[in-house]
Amino acid sequence: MTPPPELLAAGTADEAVAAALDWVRRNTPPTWVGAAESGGAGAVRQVRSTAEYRAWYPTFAGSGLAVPAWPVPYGGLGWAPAVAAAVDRALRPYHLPRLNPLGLNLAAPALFAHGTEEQRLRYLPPIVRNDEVWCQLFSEPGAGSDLASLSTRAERDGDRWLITGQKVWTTWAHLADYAVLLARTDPDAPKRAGITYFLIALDQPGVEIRPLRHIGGEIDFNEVFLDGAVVPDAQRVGTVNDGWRVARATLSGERQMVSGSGSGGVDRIGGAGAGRLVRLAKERAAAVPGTGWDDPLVRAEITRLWAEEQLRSRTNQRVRATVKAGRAPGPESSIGKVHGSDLNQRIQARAAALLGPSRTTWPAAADAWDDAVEAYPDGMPAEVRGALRSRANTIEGGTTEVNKNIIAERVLGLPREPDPWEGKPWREVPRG
Amino acid sequence: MTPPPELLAAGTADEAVAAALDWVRRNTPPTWVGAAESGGAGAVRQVRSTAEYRAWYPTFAGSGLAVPAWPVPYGGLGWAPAVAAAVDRALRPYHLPRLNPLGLNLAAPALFAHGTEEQRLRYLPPIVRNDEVWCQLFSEPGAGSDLASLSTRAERDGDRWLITGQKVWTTWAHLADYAVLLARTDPDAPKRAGITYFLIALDQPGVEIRPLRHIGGEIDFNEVFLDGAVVPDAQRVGTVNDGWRVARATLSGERQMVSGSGSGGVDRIGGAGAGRLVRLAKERAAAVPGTGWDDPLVRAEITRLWAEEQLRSRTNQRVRATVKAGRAPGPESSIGKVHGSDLNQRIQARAAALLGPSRTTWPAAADAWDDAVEAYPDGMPAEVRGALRSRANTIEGGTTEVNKNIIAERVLGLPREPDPWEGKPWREVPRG
Amino acid sequence: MDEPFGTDVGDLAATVFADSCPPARVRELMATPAGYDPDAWRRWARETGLPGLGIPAEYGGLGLPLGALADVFEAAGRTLVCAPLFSTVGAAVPLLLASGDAEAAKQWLPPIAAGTLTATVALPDAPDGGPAVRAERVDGRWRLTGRVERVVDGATAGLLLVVAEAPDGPGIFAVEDVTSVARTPLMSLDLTRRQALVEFGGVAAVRVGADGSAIPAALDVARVLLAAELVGVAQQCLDLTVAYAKQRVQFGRPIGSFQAVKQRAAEMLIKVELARSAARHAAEAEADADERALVAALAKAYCAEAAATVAADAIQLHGGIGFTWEHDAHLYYKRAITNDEILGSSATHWARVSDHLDRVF
Amino acid sequence: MDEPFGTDVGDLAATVFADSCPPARVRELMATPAGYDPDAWRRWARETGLPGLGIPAEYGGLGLPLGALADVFEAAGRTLVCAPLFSTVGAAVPLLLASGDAEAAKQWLPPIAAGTLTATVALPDAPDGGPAVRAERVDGRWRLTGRVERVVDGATAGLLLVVAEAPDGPGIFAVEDVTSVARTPLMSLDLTRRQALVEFGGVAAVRVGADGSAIPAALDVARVLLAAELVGVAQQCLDLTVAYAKQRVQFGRPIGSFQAVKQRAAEMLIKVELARSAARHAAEAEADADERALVAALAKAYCAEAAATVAADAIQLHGGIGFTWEHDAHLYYKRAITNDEILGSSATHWARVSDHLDRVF
Repeated sequence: MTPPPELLAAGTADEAVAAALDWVRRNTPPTWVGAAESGGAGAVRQVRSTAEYRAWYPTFAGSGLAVPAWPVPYGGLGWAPAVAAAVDRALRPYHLPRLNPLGLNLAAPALFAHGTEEQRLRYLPPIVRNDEVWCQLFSEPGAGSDLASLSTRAERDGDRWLITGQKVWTTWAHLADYAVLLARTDPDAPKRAGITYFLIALDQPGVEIRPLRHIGGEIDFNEVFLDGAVVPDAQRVGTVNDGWRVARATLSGERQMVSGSGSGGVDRIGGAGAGRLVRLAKERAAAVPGTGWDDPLVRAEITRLWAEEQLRSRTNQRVRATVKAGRAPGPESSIGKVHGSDLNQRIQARAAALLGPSRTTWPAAADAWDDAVEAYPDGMPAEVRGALRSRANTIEGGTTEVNKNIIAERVLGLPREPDPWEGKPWREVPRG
Repeated sequence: MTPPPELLAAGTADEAVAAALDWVRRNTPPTWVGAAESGGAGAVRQVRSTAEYRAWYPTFAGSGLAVPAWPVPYGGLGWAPAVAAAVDRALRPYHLPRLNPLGLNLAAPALFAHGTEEQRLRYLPPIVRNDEVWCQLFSEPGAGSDLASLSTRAERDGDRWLITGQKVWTTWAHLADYAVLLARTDPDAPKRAGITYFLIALDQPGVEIRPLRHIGGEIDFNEVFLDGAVVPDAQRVGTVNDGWRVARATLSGERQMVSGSGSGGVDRIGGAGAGRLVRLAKERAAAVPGTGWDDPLVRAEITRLWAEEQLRSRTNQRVRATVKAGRAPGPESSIGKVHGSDLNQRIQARAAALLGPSRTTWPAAADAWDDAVEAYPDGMPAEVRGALRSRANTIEGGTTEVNKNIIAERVLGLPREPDPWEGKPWREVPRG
Repeated sequence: MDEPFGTDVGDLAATVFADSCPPARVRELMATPAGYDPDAWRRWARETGLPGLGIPAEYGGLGLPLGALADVFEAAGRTLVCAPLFSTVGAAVPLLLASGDAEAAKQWLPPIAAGTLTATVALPDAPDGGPAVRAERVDGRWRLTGRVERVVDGATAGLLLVVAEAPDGPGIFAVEDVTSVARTPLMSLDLTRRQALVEFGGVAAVRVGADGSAIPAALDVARVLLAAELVGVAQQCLDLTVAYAKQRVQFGRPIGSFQAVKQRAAEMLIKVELARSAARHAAEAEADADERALVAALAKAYCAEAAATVAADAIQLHGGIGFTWEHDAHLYYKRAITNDEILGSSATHWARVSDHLDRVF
Repeated sequence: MDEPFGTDVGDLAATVFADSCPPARVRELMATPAGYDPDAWRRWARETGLPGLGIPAEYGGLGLPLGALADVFEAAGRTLVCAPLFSTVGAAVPLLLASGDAEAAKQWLPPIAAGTLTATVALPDAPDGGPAVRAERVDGRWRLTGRVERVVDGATAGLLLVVAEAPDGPGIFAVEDVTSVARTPLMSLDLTRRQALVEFGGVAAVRVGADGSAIPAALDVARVLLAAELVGVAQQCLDLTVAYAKQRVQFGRPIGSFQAVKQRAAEMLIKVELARSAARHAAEAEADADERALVAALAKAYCAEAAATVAADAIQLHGGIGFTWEHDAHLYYKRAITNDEILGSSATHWARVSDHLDRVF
């Protein structure tokens, strides 16, 4: 996978932008280029299916433009961050989103921080190309908010490890080839001191993936049962029992989401933005007078939601501006997850409520009733789907309750609670 | 103080009601009787000043009708509770409220539960007659939510005790003759096990009472400084170091307020009810169109406040009905303080907001500015006064935060927090 | 009837529902076309008199007052019992009784009490444009034309009471030949409370009662029972949450020992108890018509909002498990949302309360 | 001017205010008739250029942009500095500049920048009935008649800029001879921000600017600065609370270690930061007139509500001590409430945001 020489040759930001634009215009299907240059990202989405984009993606990734700031041997172009950022902005109208987010944002940071050179050369290029898709095996039924109390065991067997336990809330596990895995290697150490970090191949007999239906009737998550699953010791990242420290690196992606300065994806899982609320409310007012935008209470509620969404976005801008100016972001960077998740729930609930009684029924998707119940989400109004999905926003990636405690302690400096189990062996601490 | 024989002679509820009505008609000034019998309690308030009522009160108390269920030697009539309740209802139109609430609701229960017969005969009758007014010396600057951590010391000196320390939030201390007092008698015992309960006379050199101005500029409370104040051992209630148990009896009054099944007085400290809001909003709409009852947002907010006030009152009715039916009240009896205090704050804040900009200024009460500032609350709109006073509702008598924890533990049965100081000597536990 | 409901009807209902419609059975019935077990309904009729709770003794029922019915509905809300309880007992019977139509009562109340007939009320969404169902006299018979978008148990009820616009104003019309009506089962957000689209293509109907004057008060009775059901929903959400918080351990402690959980649980309790006060008062208050309408509106509005909030809190405090299809929390959340939309949303009923205040102050 | 404000004006202002107007000094000034220290004001003018921050250099000021002024107001909100800062720098100067009246600017801006003249804007409460102040030409001079119920620093300002109704519509009128005006000091909820009743009995005035078209935008600038001040109020309430929660011990632990306190403190932080985003954006956004009006309205509405809530939380989390006159918490609470009522309440400004959405979506 050698990147095109004209990209590698670019030195300044201007040269890089020119070379990247040139590359994209030459290597992207003309209809996409046309759409991008006339109507931007929105127009691209209109002419391009997800499947088409996936099929073309390896060409993009092979150019190094997916991770231009990474070193060339790992799949990047070795550009300085400022150069990469300039190119990113220039390519925005072409709408070339990165695939394999958990590979890029979880596995890669761990490998950069604690992996061996062999591991990086082996795993990073296929991550970039989306040839090997990744997921995360961290949470367990008994270890949610208290992730470090996890129980999945890894037992050494010569130059390999045998993994036994149960993981849950595994996004995209059924589509993934590999996972980053935390497992307990020393039950007699305090909980954070007996965990090791592994890379595990999912296509093997000891791994069973069961889809988990959520309250909207859809499958976003999986349970993963590990029963003697095999991990070669070469797939261990960092030293034995040092996995919690390694995980901090992979969790940076999640922390970014918590900080609100990341992609902001979590803010929008489940539904559209507040601007949509105004349009929906106007439609509703036209259909059933007095119950939409023409109801002053509805109007006031939507106005505040829209305002809060503006302030959410302004706050993220402040964080970005601070980081760009080379300063450490302040307390404003800590509130994104807690505020964004709550706000999104309120926006989505308001959207569904604007449907009135029709949020409570929809046409059955099949004639046979048991088939219809299986297909519960088919035909469900999008606003209802969004409202149901958004109930998880305040749970996934750290509950609002836990995150508020973290904000109070780490940002405001309030004292920690006394923990009678501090420093005690994991084995002795009640769990589950 | 011998009660009238015709009251003592009454056996059944009907006889008692007849005798009480007869006594009231004969012993109450005719203008009051006339007002009561034509217009009820409201009319009585119109024709009678507080000072007139205070002056007449000993006549009422002397009849035994103030505490008809208490034994005769303590100032009552020895009536069965059901008889007393029937008389209470029958006398309601005459509006004969009891004076000396802290004497009746705090000191008296402690004396009934843990006092000696000598103490009861000495202190209860003057409490009933309002001859000796009482207050409470419990809270301290360093012991608020955590009352049992109190630091005021009582040291034995022969057959008396010398008291040193500081109390605060003492309602009516500047008007009181006596106080119930909690003081530490064994600093080496766990915090609840080293406290003793005393009755202290306030008119003595070791007691200094300083008024405490609250955020409304008014004085509702005092600080009380105790510097070698003297309490004869005969004024100790219960055994030495058993004061926490005694206090539970005196706190029943406060617990009643917490339960919402009591007088409900705390719900209404600072301002009028939600019905007043509607009238105020209508006045505002007439004065400044678009900002009062004619604003749908204002109307909706007031409607909900009014509804919650109804539900507050219905919930208290449920508690009373259950108690009347001889059953233990359920969880509904626990929410009164937390809900009522929050609701009252919202009602009072809404009332003040209805004044618009005129909630922020009022005519100065004096020409000289320093005099005017001293007289800050004079001329303040009643709604502003109520809104400021109500900020304390969620603090006084137990903060909302602490009361919610108590509800969760005692009513819902959630587990207590681990307390590393459980059972440790008071002296060793950090405070302040 | 072996074991009729007595004074503790609420407790008895709770036992019956818990025994014969536990959560596992609710899950089974959710997947059946009817959405409930007709055999169980008839058995309850024989053994407990459930369908006839509110029907006077002269028509074979128990003639219990609204307060007792409310207790039964609270119990039904706690278990989400799958049955035509609301449609038949909560809506159709009160409407039949309120109509003052003795003939209709004689004809339909006995089979309802016996569990052999279920019924429902088809009420068009107001104010969704013009009248959704028109009633016209053709050749001396009433004929109904139009559609009702959502009718609770509309696909299974044996008797449809339709609120339709007659030439002289709104009226109650009964359709006995339900096969003459196009009934399309709908997928429902709340799978434990089934609804159907019902279309009338000039079908024959009989008029019930002289006019429609009884409709508003009868619908308010149904609203009070929905409110009582919502109290059960909220109470069950609280109880599930408290039980989970006692047992779920994180950071070496039951999560219920953390103040963040305690504070929220206490707030849930406050809402549950205020909701109960609202529903009980509406069911038991002796009051004039104006006051009854007020307390019904207040109860429906407050209970729907409280139940939805408390159910959302239950999902939250259960963490991830509360977000799964397998856990029951979402069923309660969806019932709360659904009840809010039946017989007028909270917004509508708050406006009624507001109008009352406008008049009295 | 020894030490002019530079790039870190906010930090410099914080230092100046903390040094020369600490809480003890605020308490002293609260009890003086003027409500501020005129000597300090003139000293600040000499040493830091504070009064002329927003005045162009040609008139003797520093010509700083609105963003920098907002930082100074945030610092002023944190200390509740007693000074004619809002009346003069926040309201009168922007109105003079916006009027486009070069003569007026030349006449009054230099003494304002030098600290020798303070000014304020007298704006009748709208829509409180008819125009509260009328401007009429009598014998070739403008004369003002009417009253303004509340004017910030109205009893002490040396120049009154009055928004009055002239025959051709609203206009700006300056009254230099303040002794010709009846000014009655009012007791103010917020003793750190003094207000006065101002009555005009046909007093002489000069017209500023050709017409009143500049008024709305100038008032929005003043609103943005009030919003920035409210951010300072909220931030200080949070900081006081956090400091107290670290130090206050109950049950053997700092109360800040209890989750009930932590959860609330985190919620306070969220409001503070969103408020700051609102105020900063409104002060810094490069936008067209429509957008500037929108962000000003949003900032004023959000910041006033956030500050009032956070200040009430501060009282609550301080427990009893926070309810005393001696503690500063109430001063911040009262400032938040007072600012909400100056230049239009939150309700008014939310309605403006709502109207904007109505137009653009």
